[in-house]
Amino acid sequence: LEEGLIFEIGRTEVTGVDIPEPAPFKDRLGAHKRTAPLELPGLSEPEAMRHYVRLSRMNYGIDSGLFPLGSCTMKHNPRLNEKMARLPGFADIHPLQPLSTVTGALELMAELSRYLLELTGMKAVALTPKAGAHGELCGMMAIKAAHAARGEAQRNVVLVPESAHGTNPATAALIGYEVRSIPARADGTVDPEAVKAALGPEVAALMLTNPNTCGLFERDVVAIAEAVHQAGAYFYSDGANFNAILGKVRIADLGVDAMHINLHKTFSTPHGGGGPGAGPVVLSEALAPFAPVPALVATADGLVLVEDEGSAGAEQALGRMSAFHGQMGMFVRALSWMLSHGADGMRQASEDAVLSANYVRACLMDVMSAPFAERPAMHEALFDDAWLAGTGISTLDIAKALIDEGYHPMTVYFPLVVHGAMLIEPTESESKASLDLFLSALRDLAMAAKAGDKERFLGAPHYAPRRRLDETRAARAPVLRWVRPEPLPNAAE
Amino acid sequence: LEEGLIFEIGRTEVTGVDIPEPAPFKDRLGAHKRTAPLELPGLSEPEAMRHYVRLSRMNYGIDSGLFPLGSCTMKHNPRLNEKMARLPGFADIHPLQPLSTVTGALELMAELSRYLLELTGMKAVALTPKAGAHGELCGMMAIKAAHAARGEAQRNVVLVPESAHGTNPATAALIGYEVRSIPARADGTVDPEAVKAALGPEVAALMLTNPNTCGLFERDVVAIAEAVHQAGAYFYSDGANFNAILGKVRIADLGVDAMHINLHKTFSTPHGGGGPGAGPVVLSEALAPFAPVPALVATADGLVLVEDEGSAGAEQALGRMSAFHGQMGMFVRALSWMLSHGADGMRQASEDAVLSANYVRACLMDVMSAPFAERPAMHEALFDDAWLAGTGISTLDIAKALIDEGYHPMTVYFPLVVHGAMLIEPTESESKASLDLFLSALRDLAMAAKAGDKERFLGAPHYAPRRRLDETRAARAPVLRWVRPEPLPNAAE
Amino acid sequence: MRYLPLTPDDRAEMLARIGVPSVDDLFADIPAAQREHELPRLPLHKSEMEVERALSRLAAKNVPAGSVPFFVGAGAYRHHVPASVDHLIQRSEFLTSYTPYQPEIAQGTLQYLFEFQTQVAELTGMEVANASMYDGSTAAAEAVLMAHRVTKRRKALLAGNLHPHYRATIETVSRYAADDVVALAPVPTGGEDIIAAIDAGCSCVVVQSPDVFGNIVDLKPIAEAAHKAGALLIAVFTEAVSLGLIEPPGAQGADIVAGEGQSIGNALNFGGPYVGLFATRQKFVRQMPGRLAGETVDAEGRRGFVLTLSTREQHIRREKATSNICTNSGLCALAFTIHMSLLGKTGLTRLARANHAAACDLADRLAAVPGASVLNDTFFNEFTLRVPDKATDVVEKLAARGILGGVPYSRLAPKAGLDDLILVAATETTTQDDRAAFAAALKEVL
Amino acid sequence: MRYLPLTPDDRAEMLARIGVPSVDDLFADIPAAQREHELPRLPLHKSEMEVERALSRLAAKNVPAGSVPFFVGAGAYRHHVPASVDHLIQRSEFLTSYTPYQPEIAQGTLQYLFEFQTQVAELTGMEVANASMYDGSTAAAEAVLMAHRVTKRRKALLAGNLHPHYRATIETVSRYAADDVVALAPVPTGGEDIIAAIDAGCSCVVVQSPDVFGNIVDLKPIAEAAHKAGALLIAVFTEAVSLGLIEPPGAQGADIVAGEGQSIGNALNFGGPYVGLFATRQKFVRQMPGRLAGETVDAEGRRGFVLTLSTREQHIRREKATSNICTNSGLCALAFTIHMSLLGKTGLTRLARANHAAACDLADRLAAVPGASVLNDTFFNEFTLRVPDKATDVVEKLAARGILGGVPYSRLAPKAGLDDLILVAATETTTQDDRAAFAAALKEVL
Repeated sequence: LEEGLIFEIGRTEVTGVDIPEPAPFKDRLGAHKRTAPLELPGLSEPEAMRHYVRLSRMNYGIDSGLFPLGSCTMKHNPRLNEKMARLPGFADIHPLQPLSTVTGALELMAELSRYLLELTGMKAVALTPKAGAHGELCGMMAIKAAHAARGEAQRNVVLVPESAHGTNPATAALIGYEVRSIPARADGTVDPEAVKAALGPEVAALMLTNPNTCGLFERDVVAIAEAVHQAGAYFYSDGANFNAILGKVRIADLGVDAMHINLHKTFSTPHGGGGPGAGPVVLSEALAPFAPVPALVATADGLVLVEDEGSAGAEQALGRMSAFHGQMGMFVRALSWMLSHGADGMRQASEDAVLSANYVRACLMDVMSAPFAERPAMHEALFDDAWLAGTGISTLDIAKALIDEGYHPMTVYFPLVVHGAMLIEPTESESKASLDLFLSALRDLAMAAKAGDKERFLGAPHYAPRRRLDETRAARAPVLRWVRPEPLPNAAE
Repeated sequence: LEEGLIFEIGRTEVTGVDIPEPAPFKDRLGAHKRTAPLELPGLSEPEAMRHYVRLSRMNYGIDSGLFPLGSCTMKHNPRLNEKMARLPGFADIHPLQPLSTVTGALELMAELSRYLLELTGMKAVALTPKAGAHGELCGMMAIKAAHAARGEAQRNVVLVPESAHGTNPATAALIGYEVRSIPARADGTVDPEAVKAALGPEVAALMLTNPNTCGLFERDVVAIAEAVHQAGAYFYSDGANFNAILGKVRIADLGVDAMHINLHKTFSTPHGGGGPGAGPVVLSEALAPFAPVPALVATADGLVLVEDEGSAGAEQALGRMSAFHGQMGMFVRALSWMLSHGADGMRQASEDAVLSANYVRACLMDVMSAPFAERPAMHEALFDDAWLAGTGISTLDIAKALIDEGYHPMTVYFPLVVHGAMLIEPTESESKASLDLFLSALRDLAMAAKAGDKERFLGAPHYAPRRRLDETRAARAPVLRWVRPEPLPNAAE
Repeated sequence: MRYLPLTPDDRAEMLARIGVPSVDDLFADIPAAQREHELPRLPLHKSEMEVERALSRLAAKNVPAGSVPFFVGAGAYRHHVPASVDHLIQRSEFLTSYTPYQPEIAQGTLQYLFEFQTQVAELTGMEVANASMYDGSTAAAEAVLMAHRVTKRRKALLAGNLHPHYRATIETVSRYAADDVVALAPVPTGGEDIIAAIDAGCSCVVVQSPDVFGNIVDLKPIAEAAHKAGALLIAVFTEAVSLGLIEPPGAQGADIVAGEGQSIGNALNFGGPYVGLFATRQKFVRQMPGRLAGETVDAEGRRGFVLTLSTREQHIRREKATSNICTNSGLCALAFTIHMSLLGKTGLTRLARANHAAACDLADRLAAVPGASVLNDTFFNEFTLRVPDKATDVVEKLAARGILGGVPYSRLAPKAGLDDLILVAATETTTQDDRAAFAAALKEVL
Repeated sequence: MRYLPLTPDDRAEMLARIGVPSVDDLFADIPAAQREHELPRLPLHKSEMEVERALSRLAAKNVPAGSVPFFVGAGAYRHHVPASVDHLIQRSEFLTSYTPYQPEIAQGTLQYLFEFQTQVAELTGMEVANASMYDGSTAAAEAVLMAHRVTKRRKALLAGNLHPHYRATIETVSRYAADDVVALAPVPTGGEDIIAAIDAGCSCVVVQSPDVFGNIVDLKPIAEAAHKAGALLIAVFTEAVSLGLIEPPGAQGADIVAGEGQSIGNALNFGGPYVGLFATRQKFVRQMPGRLAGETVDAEGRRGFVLTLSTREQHIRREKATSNICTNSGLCALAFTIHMSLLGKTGLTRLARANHAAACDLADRLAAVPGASVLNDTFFNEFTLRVPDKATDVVEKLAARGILGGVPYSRLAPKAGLDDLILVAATETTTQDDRAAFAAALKEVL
């Protein structure tokens, strides 16, 4: 059974919501009553339930199986956290109701901040950014504000390693920085000498992902940070891979000035098919004064939420990132995860994540090719497509064939610095038995690929809700919404 | 990917629940400490989540599609009801906490009773029975108690029509009644003359399902009831098919003395793969005094829960059906459904259910054979297998082939009075579009069967999580639990 | 109405297809004199928001266990249920499915029932278990009926310390089935001599452990005596968690075990729905009531599960069935089996230990209150407190102080003449503060 | 730890396979001087029950909207969300999935996003919409950036009655991107003359309707003036439900619509997560930020959906991307689209009517309170109340009486010198009793 679109199965005269009709009244809409058509189909509740249940069954989630998407940290999402986020005391409070009626919410934000600061060793945290890229934007604005405050507004260049997430250069460019790329050295990490060579009075910051997107810890990070600081620039660290080092190193000790933290990665708020996330930014002493509003300030009278730029406690604030206080729903979930794990569990989690990634790499080294394997991997295992040479099978084909084995594919073609990259991040949530099953499926595929069983790969996936989809066609003449088909001219019936 | 048993994937040393270790203490277990082995495997939470999500995906529910299981009334289960049943004020109260702390619960039970009595016109309701069959038991005990109180304990026969649900004779037999079968007349209903002929001083009651299992309303029910009463017996009505007549007739007006109401059918508490259900019994004036304890009694001081047989308000009580007050969780859901529908919605629901069943029958009459079709169907449409004669395809094969079309099969081989019966109950929850899709699938199958496409049927289902299962093997040497396999003798590794 | 998909146009089209002018024609078989032409005298349909408001108002009149120090047990126990359990049982494919009559598309239900049966057998130390009963009390009543079938005798001997409501449930069905029941008098301090009452007419001896007063009972000698007399031992429990720490009935010679499984995975729900656990020996399996999931293979030889031995059941055997049961407690069994899978041996043992520790601490605190005494030598998470006043008054006074302090035994058995006993339970959900508050309040009250 | 499946034995085996003696060896690249050998100075792991207790304690310190008469709006609105919505978004396959990069196993997400895009386009009266933004305010800021790209100008003109937080969000990003912003002064009674401020340097005019004071704005003349000057009209709304009753911006000439979708399907959540709605004209689609789901076919010719036009996005174009956005509000968009599917045209219109009726009734009641006046000629479900005292004091006094009576405008814009205005909202969730209680309390307070 194929599932139609709501526009095909619903009707505008149907509704799945009962709403009592108000007593007659005089409206205050003036001349502004809607006259435009409103072609919104309705579904009765049973129809809606079935439609979305069926759609869900065409999806794959962590609860369906291993989700080894490198750089995305798809870990278990505890349902306790969902339950906590739905407590009326968190879900049913308004961002603008009197602060005296939300003291528990402020305490929760303060407690979350305390945990983030303890885990990073940083000085301040801005909770409001709504996702990782938004956090980057916030951190880079803080850097720009700090330079401006120091009278160094001329600094207009940001250094970004080749292997960086695309958000890094996009963020820097968004606020007018020129992006200068830093090549990686042969072992997959950034050469401090290359950074030094690129630094100068025009450089505002270095943006570095650490552990980097090749799954390696930037072992010269301290030297790099020193060089950056010596040149009068700031060190922005992309925290997307924080899961590898949680409780193992405090990033403040590495010389980081700003780092965003993806609560939806490291702290397990669910990805929900693409969001919502949350991207709090931790800041060093140098950048702390520039945190945006609203900001939570501890005073003698308790916690105060400073909502306005320029007012006491926010004299140098960089401005406002969004309308309200940030992703409260995610804060609750993340804190719930942190309290559940505790200091011991969080450290264990990162150790298990790293252990699992290294195990994956160790078990596949003989059948696939792993660049930079002379160094321990962090939380993800990187492979390239050298081992596929001559088979006529590509990284993408491997990914699609993995779907037929019942798995979500790994990240492919990222990082760009490696040819035909396959990036596998198992996270700490998998049992050894689950890893072994996955590894055996992947080994089996690798053997089959080398043995030249091309049909298994080129036509994959065979067993998914859809065969391979034509992305080119979608992009060439984009169909981005449903439009009622023209009735056939002879459609008498 | 096949999903193993928890005994295969779990390990006794693993647990998915953190429990703080208590401070050292002196135990009071005496000599009773457990020494027996306890081979219960544990799963970490991520493993458990995945195991049960995967199991669920091998199931079919109403939310997956049409569930036309005749006699089972698989209608939409509103999620509001689930939410209401989980309010701490209902889910987190104990049956034995002081009554002063559960006045809202008692009010809810009283309100549910009021609705049930208004809808049936009966005098009293016993809420405690835990399912339909349990309600039958309760009702038949009340009848036995009433006869005993009248000094007519000699009445030891219960009349049951051939087409009755199996629970009817089983219930009667359980409390020592001899079951005497009443044949149906040619039009599928019970002949009042046959009942009269079978009545006598030894007859305690007639148990009649109405609408009956052929999907017909017993149009002579009033005459039958009169005959039963005239013979000094009681009239028990099986309420399994109450959905057809909700708001259309008050069963008290038909002369019913007792009827159980499956809250999980008519009032939509979810079936949950086989339960829990709830089977309150409504009683006529004659039987009301014999309701079991605990019973809710309205007094001048408010609602009183009479918990003890023989005490004021329960002098003639038939006894106790179970430890506590009944299926509170189901009461909340059922009342929520009733309040949502209201008088108008409930009546509309039964009209739509009946309309849909008649529509199904009308649309299939030309390709399948429908016995008793000269009368309007009630909420289900009955077919037999005459139309399959000579095809080599059976009712069961049709059912299994329907699975391949994405549907749950109808009830098959019930009622027993019709050969190769197929009983389709669409309920009021289906849209016309959904019915039409189903009908076209079934018509298509009917054509294919007549065209002799045997492979499509005999091998079905082809596209389910399992092909046809060997039930004979299961029954011959029952394997009812997992047992750890003996290790292979040479299993050095 | 939000739950009804048909529109007036749809209805008109369908009537036309059927060939009748109005929907009333479809109800023509209901005698005209009885047919209702008016709506029931009940309110009209309400919006979701209105229903939620109405029911929330009722819920708010109750005192939830989690909102106060809470020590009520006597057959139902408040435990912490992991959030994942409730999430999983609400999966549409579990919640909205039916009894797995079509096994090919019900393997989810069938496999978890098979896992459940194995867990129950293992927990109770028995060979086989069924796929659940309504609750513990009805399971006990079914156990008695089964013992009658197995032994072809019709007299049940009930221990005096069996939960009075279980006793009443057994007595009720026995009375109407014209079977005999002999019930002994309660002995709150334990150690009742049931063996002396066993005779050759008994089909079974029904003993609860921990008993209603909390005493742990040595079942072995009772089993031996029963077997010598040709009777079965039916072991009953109301607190499944206890089996994590105490010797299971299967290891002590029980022939049938009937217990309440609510403790694992299920909320208090004011008494229902709960889940009856039922286990027995392999040799009695064809006399067992209730559904059974069994292993088999499909047409391709893959392992699969089906409902089996249904020839015992009412829908096949009608008046010759072993029981009239049709509905079970599938979803509650699912909650049980998920929670138990999360616990495993390690977790269950720890959970049981946390319960026992809490109860021991509470017993010590309450025993230290002047006027109060704890009667038990042994107990698991519940014990009996003797108070100098009427237990019902004490419990009410405690409730007025915001403490739900247990169940007066006299509420369960008003005619037993035991008016000064309170059954007091403590689980892992009671905190030290809760227990201290109870002791302090008891001191004030006595 | 309940969330970590590896056992000590597993870890030892895995280390052996890797060939290192201890897990610390895997962290060898972290400089020894910086590596942490101690645990963070935070509490150890806690049981689920303990975490639940700790967080419930915090939650209990807040006053939930549902527990009091509640009239707070100003950009976030309390509506009733059907229980089925929250149930469905918690389906594992939705909740625990990722951005649909592998479309063959993400058709569920992609199809609902396609449906969502269509609904948003239809609701706003625009041609195309994206798959959601973080929230309304960031959507508005992205709209300004997009207008700069389309017009190749860099000056935005903001209406004075734009929500001050939206204004601040736009100003912040503009400041760092070195773009110009001209913001007019607020005119609480509406009718501000923004047309006069439009000049040939403007890339866009940003106008909110209903505006922050609740006034409904006639966008048509503004659109005409903007277009004449070569600028785009960006229409902003914070209450999506209003579009069920009032003329949508698309029908009035808007080029980009940026709005908050929280009202439909999403809880208040103390400000987040919400869902930004973003719609525009077909011709601007390649300048649009954010994800897009598009229709295509699979290898067998069946209809399917994919993320498309990703060449605009950062993961492909890096510093040349149209936006740095990566995460969207997928799950909130799902909640929106489910709720909207349930409503349909009929339900949305009724819902909007119920809101408007409640607000009209409230406005009449409050206007009748001596000393108070309602400023608006037109409004939807929110209006502005002028009080004789400081608005912040009045709101605090109302809160002390258990009424959450709205938002002082001065809280949003402390420097605007408008200290006597309260923004008051009423939705379908306010009852007549609530509204009467508000009026009575206001009378006491003034």
